[in-house]
Amino acid sequence: MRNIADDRVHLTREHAFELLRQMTRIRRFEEKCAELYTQEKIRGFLHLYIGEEANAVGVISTLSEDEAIVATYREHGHALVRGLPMNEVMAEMFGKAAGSSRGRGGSMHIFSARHRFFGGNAIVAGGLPLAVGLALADKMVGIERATCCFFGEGAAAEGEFHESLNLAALWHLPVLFVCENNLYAMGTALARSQSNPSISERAAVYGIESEAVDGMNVVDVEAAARRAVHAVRRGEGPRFIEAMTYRFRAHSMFDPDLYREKAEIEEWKKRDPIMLFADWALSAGILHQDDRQEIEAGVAQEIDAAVAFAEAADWEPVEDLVKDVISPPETVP
Amino acid sequence: MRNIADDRVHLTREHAFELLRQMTRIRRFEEKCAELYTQEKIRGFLHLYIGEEANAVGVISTLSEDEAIVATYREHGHALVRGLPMNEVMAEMFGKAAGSSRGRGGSMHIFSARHRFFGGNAIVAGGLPLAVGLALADKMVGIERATCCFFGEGAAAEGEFHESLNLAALWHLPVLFVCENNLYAMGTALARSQSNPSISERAAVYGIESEAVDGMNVVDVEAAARRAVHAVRRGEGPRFIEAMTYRFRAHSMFDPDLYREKAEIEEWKKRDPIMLFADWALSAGILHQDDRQEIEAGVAQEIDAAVAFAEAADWEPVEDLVKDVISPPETVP
Amino acid sequence: MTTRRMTYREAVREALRESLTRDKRVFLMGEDVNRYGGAYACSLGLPAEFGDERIRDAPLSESAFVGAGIGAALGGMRPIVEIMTINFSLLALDQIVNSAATLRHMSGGQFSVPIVIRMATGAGRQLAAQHSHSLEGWYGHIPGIRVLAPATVADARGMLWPALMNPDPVVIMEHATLYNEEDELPTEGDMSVDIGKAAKRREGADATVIAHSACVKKALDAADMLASEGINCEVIDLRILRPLDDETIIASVRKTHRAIIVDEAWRSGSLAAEISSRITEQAFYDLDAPVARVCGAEVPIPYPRHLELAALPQPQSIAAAVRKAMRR
Amino acid sequence: MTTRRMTYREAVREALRESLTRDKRVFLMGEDVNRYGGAYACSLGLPAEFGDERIRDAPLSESAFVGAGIGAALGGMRPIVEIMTINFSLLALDQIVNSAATLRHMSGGQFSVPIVIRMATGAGRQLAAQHSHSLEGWYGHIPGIRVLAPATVADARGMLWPALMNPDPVVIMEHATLYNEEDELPTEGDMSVDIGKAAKRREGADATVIAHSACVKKALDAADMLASEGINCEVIDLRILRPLDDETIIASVRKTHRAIIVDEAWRSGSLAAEISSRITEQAFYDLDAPVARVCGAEVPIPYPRHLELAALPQPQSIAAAVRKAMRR
Ligand SMILES: Cc1ncc(C[n+]2csc(CCOP(=O)(O)OP(=O)(O)O)c2C)c(N)n1
Ligand SMILES: Cc1ncc(C[n+]2csc(CCOP(=O)(O)OP(=O)(O)O)c2C)c(N)n1
Ligand SMILES: [Mg+2]
Ligand SMILES: [Mg+2]
Repeated sequence: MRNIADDRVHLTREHAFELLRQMTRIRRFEEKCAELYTQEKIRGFLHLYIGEEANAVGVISTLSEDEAIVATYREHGHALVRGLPMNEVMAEMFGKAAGSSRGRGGSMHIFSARHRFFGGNAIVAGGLPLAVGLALADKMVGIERATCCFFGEGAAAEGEFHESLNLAALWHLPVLFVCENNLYAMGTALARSQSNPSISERAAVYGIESEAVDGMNVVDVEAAARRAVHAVRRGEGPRFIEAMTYRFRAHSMFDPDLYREKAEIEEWKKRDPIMLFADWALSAGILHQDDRQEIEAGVAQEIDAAVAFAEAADWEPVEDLVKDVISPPETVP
Repeated sequence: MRNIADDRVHLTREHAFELLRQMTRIRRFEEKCAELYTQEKIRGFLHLYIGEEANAVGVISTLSEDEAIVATYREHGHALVRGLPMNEVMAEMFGKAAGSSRGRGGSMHIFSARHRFFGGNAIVAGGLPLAVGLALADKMVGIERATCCFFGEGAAAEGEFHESLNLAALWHLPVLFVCENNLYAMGTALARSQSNPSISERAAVYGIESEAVDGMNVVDVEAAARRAVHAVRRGEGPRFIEAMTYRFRAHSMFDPDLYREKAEIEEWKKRDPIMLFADWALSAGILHQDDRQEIEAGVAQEIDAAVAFAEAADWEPVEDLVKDVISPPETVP
Repeated sequence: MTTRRMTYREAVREALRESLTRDKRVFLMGEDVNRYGGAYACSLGLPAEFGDERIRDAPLSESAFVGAGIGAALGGMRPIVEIMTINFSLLALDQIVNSAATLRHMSGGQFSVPIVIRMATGAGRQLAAQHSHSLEGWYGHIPGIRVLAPATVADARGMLWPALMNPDPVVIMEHATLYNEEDELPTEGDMSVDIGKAAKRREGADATVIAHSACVKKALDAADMLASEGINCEVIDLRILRPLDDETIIASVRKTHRAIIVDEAWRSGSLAAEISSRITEQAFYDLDAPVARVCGAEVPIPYPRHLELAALPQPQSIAAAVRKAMRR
Repeated sequence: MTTRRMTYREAVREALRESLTRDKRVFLMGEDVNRYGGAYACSLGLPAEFGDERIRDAPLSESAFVGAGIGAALGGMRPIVEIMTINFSLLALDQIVNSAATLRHMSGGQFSVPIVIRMATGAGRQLAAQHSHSLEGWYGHIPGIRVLAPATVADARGMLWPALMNPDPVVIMEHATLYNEEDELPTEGDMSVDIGKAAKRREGADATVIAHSACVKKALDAADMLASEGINCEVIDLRILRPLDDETIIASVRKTHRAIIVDEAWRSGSLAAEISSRITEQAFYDLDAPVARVCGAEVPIPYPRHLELAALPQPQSIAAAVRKAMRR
């Protein structure tokens, strides 16, 4: 990973290329997943991140490889940016043994120990205490790094949000909280669920320095994350980012999306983070039309390979049903 | 009950007498309970309120009879001020069938349906959602009255605090939250448990008008409660009072009280709410020395009678062990 | 009698509508019950009829809105609280166990808590470990509450109103795989059902298969398979998980001398264990074979279809257990 | 071998001290573990030895600090999280069930969660309905965790270290009435005990009485009473509530042909039910009498002494159940 000791975002061609490439990977991957879902290759719940890509990309590009990530059921993007091979992620979506969780988890439970990617939590707000604990471990051992926790604005109503922020602030733990505020928790609009809709204001009351940022602008997100993560690493305690964003698709594949106006969605689509960034980078001369094509071609290839990999992969044998519930007997004292 | 349409506290002789009498009742009642505990007449947990009397008295004297109260395991004072007969409360402490909860509850679970006194909750923060629900019922039916919820500052760390305040504020419910901040949750000092020790500041972030008040000064408490309760009744949504107070005794009878300095306790005892108010009322000429004696004599008599009543009362027959677990069959459709 | 066809989901919706219409004190509260129409679309359309106050969207805060339902019940209302799924009910257990179930007794009988808590339950939809719990056995352990498990469209339609009229807290478990099931219901008349008795869903003389919720259909399928082999199973649908209807269960076992209990939950500590012990306690000398259990495998439910199927009771495994009890 | 007398509380404290000393990754976290010394004084004095970081007071927020313990375990530590009592563990069940117990499987075996969660449990101290739960059966239902119930001073002393070395989440239930119990322990040597096997606390040929935690002593008292009547009970202390040690239980029942299970929890859906069904499943043809249960009454525990005593198993009620099984 590149040097991240600096607070500013350096929009070199390389970096811009990478930002765009990562956002495009997520977008195309998920579009493919939606298609595979209708083909019943992917089952269960599937929560698409389309429209919110700037957040995972902006934030995770500031993290070093060993900085833990805790995410939600809407985590494919985070997993891909973190570096989990697309093959493994796709195989997981299929439920194959070659998947990142051996297929046991599926779309909502992508994990990778070697990437310190702690999933994949499908209980809203359930990941916050885990992130606090991971940071506590680092702090007790004296490792100076951040743990990054993603969650939605709906999670901010849960008791665990409150309890976790208090613990992190009280104990000055190195956690970067990233609230991806896409304005809806399933069908419930923010204003209908929280008396104070400013999540960052609410985080600040615990004494956590908090910032709201345009979650459709990958550069803004990265800049905010960079400031925050450096402060966290320096031992200044937790930081909080509220990224204002929007999901273009329904909550899940089961959701008929009846609770919001089509016009509202269209309005937000004008701020598509990929389009915005690509247009800007092109007009600023940092990237060229060729780059876009190169990215799209590369991503298409990667996705084709991932689908082929997942298709060809094996199912776990049914005899292994109760494997990995507890540790193997030889490891137990 | 007297007229409570006015925001100001009218310190007539009668009212001052009543404030002092109620505080004294609580104090002497609990001193007696401590004694009875060493005699093993009262068992289990016993949490004394000594030092905090101004809060129950100041707040509850602003409530009308049908305004619900939800309290904690440290609720003897609240029950007495609300008007539960001391006989019933004392019999409950003994576990006798004549007790306010037929003896089933004991010290931590004093209830009275006819006084709309909803206990007696021994799960920290467990009462807040109940208060929110009681207020919701009133609001849906269109009854303009407040529901008053007491809890400690320790409860403010629990998720239910957060969730309940959000609900109350979001739905503009007529709840008066009263946080009795006695600086300790068992042996844990506020500063060691909450990153932002100002509970009222934290309540305010939900959009709830909040006020911190000197909880050792019964007149201040009453004045704040009066303002708040009127606003709540007028339909302005919930209000929050943080009463700064102190418990003179240990957390419970099991607590060796090793976590705070004796000097700190002594310092606070100089601000004994009963002493402060009595001295002031005497020096202001509102009350006379005779009044104090009259109060003490009356209270002593009431307590003697209550102890005699509790002693003489019957135990529930053991055959009734599983009574009142579910409703009697004839009431079930 | 004329009938009409409806789904379990429609039956729940109609029951909600009936309750909201019959009693002004009734309201529905839960995550996404209003704008979204309910995670399983049970309340779709109801906001237009009953308004936002009575079809009340709650924030993600299971403990507080369940507790608020309890408080509202104490305050004279008849709340129906929907917890989206049993999985999230873990966050509300304190309120259910320590307040709802306990207040009557702890107050010496002064308070009733006439709340109804509905929740979707169970596995079978490839939702993996955190979204596939069957914790009915946990709820069945709590004194002070009644636990219902409608397995049929008629029960989904008919249990809600009596549950609301019951002065005690009632938990209704709706298995998520049942919402699309269809059946004929009468067009008119009182749809209410008895919420105290188990039901015999099939008569038989050779063995008693006891199941609830989504497993009833599997038990009936197993019975069909076995019938062709000359084994006639009686199938009991528990319907009420607490208090259990011992009478119906024991009477059947006394007749057939064999009992097989089917329960989707993890075997250890399941409701099936309770039923097995009761049969042993009350009908030991009538048994011709040990009471058997067909339960969920003891594994957080895995995502892939083949593993999920293997983790849950199936007609085949039920039939195998019956054959074993028959020494076939 | 020289011995010394110590209380169960001191045994817990010494086990904590040993663990903190042996492994730098170990820390204790919970409400009031530091300044207060632990609600049951188990960690009194430890802060002076190990400091505030490793004897860590947590705010009242059971879900977050249990979850933080799980996170810390994922992060390489060996946390001991103390939940003051099992009653408050209801607030942390989501983290225990949906994270601690599930992460290994859900991740395809990638993660271990080597956390130990200790909690005081049980009734018997007149603490009334909200402070007297015995939810061991609930914990015993969860795949992915191990549940221990030290009933003796030696087990209180010896279970912690192996629990910490176990890669899976371990829940240790310490019955609140046991802390003042005393016993002799060896002065030196490894105090660790096997956390896989039940223990025979008394040999007997006539009936097997199976108990755990505070009920073991009551079972032994009952056995003493019965011995004078010529009935010789074998008493099994379960010790490990999940996974259950079937072997020891079944071997004993095969020998005595009678089983009586004692469990302080509410009868319906108790752990006792699970044990009863297993005996029926595995030793049906060895039984000379139906498996019996002596359990807690199905009531939120009432405050008064006489009612609380009546609500819980007592030596008399255990003896009566044994006599009944013996047809005496
Ligand atoms: C505790 C809990 N309650 C309810 C749910 C069902 N549920 C899944 S996602 C979701 C909405 C969450 O919204 P938000 O936190 O804003 O995240 P987003 O889906 O918008 O990314 C709900 C209600 C759940 N998974 N967990
Ligand atoms: C959920 C829960 N956790 C822990 C406890 C144990 N406990 C009882 S009182 C108490 C301290 C509460 O402090 P605070 O809220 O400040 O009230 P205070 O006792 O000071 O009046 C604790 C930790 C409990 N009863 N409930
Ligand atoms: Mg959202
Ligand atoms: Mg306090």
